[in-house]
Amino acid sequence: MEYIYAALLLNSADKEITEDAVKAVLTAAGVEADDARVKALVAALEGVDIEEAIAKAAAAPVAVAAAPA
Amino acid sequence: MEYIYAALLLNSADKEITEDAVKAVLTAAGVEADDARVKALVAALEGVDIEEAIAKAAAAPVAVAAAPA
Amino acid sequence: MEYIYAALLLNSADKEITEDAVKAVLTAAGVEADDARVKALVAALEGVDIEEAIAKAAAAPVAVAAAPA
Amino acid sequence: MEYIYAALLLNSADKEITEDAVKAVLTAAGVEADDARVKALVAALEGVDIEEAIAKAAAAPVAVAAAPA
Amino acid sequence: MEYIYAALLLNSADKEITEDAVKAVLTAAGVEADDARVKALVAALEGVDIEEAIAKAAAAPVAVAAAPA
Amino acid sequence: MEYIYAALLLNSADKEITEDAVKAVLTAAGVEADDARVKALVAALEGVDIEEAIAKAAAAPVAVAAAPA
Amino acid sequence: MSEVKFEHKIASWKVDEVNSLKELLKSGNVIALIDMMEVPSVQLQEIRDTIRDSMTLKMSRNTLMKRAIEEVAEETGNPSFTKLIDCMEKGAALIATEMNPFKLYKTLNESKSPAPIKAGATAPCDIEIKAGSTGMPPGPFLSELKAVGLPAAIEKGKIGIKEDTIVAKEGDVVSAKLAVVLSKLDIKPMEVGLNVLGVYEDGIVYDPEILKIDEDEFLAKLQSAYTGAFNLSVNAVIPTSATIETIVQKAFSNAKAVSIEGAFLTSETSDAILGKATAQMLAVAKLAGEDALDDELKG
Repeated sequence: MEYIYAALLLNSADKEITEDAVKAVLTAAGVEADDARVKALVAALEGVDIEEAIAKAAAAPVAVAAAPA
Repeated sequence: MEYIYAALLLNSADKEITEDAVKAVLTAAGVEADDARVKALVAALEGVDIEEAIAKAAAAPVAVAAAPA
Repeated sequence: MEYIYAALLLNSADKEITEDAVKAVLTAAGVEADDARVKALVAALEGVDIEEAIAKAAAAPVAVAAAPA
Repeated sequence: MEYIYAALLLNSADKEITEDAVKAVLTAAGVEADDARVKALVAALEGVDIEEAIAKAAAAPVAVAAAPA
Repeated sequence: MEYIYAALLLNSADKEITEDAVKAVLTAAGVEADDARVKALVAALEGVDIEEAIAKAAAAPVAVAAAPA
Repeated sequence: MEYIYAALLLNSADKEITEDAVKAVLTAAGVEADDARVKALVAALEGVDIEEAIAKAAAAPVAVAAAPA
Repeated sequence: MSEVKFEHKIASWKVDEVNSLKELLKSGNVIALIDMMEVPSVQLQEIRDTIRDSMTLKMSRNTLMKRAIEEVAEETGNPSFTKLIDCMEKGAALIATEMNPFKLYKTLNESKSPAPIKAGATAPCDIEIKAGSTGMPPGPFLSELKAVGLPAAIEKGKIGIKEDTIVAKEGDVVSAKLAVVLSKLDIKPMEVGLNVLGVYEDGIVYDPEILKIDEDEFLAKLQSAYTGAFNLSVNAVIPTSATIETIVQKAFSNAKAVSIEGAFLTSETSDAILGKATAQMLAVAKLAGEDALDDELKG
């Protein structure tokens, strides 16, 4: 999950999520950044609106298991 | 949330969550790390089972038994 | 609610909820502690399992009489 | 949770939530107050309308995905 | 409702719910106890598990806004 | 809850909720009345509209704004 | 092997072609080997229009492309570049771009379009025909449909299919008859476009399997990471602007619970406590039956 956390960290800090940025963060954390994985992460994020994804996750804090009687 | 993500990144990479480590990660992300907040983060996590804290729902899910009228 | 917060604070810090302890906390907060209320608080919480009360409230199933359309 | 209980205790008693006040309350409870944590909490609470936050939670209708009977 | 409260009081003091006991409580409250009603109450509650009834009722009322499925 | 029961008993019988009255009722029920708790109870109930609180509870246990599916 | 030499016997167009290919190969950091999949010209043009600004596509003969790759590898002192040749198959083309290999894969995948399936081809997935009218008037088409196993009949003056039917399962070879029927029904189960065989960047050749990104899975991971962070922040009381309110609410909620459980009256909880006692009284009253109640209570 380090790659995901790196992306969310940059997002939270309003920084652009580029391959270099992700790599820098991972390296600083002592993680051996896998180039392919970094590329995959950045590519995957292109089709995702992080704020939207977060909002959706935040809107469902109450997981209701409504059991029909 | 940058401080939290920094901690989670280190945790995910099996690195120790120290003030220096957190600061390094934040700085690499281009964040001006607030020393007090870094300190507070590390202090708050002392003795905390991170996996457990991540899993426990903060906004408690409400189990609803919906009985149709 | 100051009295309850004082009790929860002591409980969270693994301290015993005694009249002296509660009074000390309230006084430090600049509250004119009512002796009778302090006594009443300690007595009331004697039979209460605080952790359980908190957990119960967090997980409390809500019986909903949802009228179907 | 001691830190937040201390803050809400002060709030409930209509006292200002300052670092000194929080520290005093924690110390009176026999807690070794971490300066950084006190600072971080007080800073985070600045600008937060506590009554409003509480009211929001108390009145928050539980969004129920009513399962059709 | 005084009669029911009297019963609840006796129950919480672990006393037997007898006609004399109920009468004593009511009288202490300054209520002119109706013998027939006391009799009926005691008879009706014979064998009733008050703890169980109380436990079931403990679920706090919650305002729920059921969102359409 | 004994103290609350005693207060509601008196209320139901249209009697004034005084320290003496509460004490008398509790004693008659065989409950060891704690002076401080009685004092705190009476003080806390001053200014509380008991009828209103009761009415809220007696109404439908769950106020559901059921939106038709 | 000694260096490749062009002898005067080789046709000059081939030499030009190889040189042209070599230029392409050196023009981008990311090189992809593509299978053209016999994509029809109309679709090819659409695809070209889509990718025009971000990449350069060149079709050629496999043998010439192979030669070009080998020569570039040698000229740039980069032997790993020849690994791209291992991916070569069928009707290949080359793409040069600056695009991230994963994004390239996604872009080309998204530029594929539905196409009819030919006789003898393998069904890429289950092919299902939905029930309903075909819009066709009664005629020989009815027996054609039946011949491929469709429950067809005349409904309201038109040929209709009575129920959803799977006419071919994934992996089945499609018969000529079925291909014709599907074509007439305008069903296009195939996806044609540029198929990625392999992508080279920085000494690594990426297999198409690796380049597939499961978007749903990714989204789920993002959300899970956020939720976990939120939980940690609240549970460990590490305040952030996004969680401070929840932290306050949690503390209050705990206080309320303890207050009610201990029946300790506070201005915030007196209603709830009195309400709880009332509810308990009512519960017991129910069990006590008619005679013990007063009129007020019965109401």
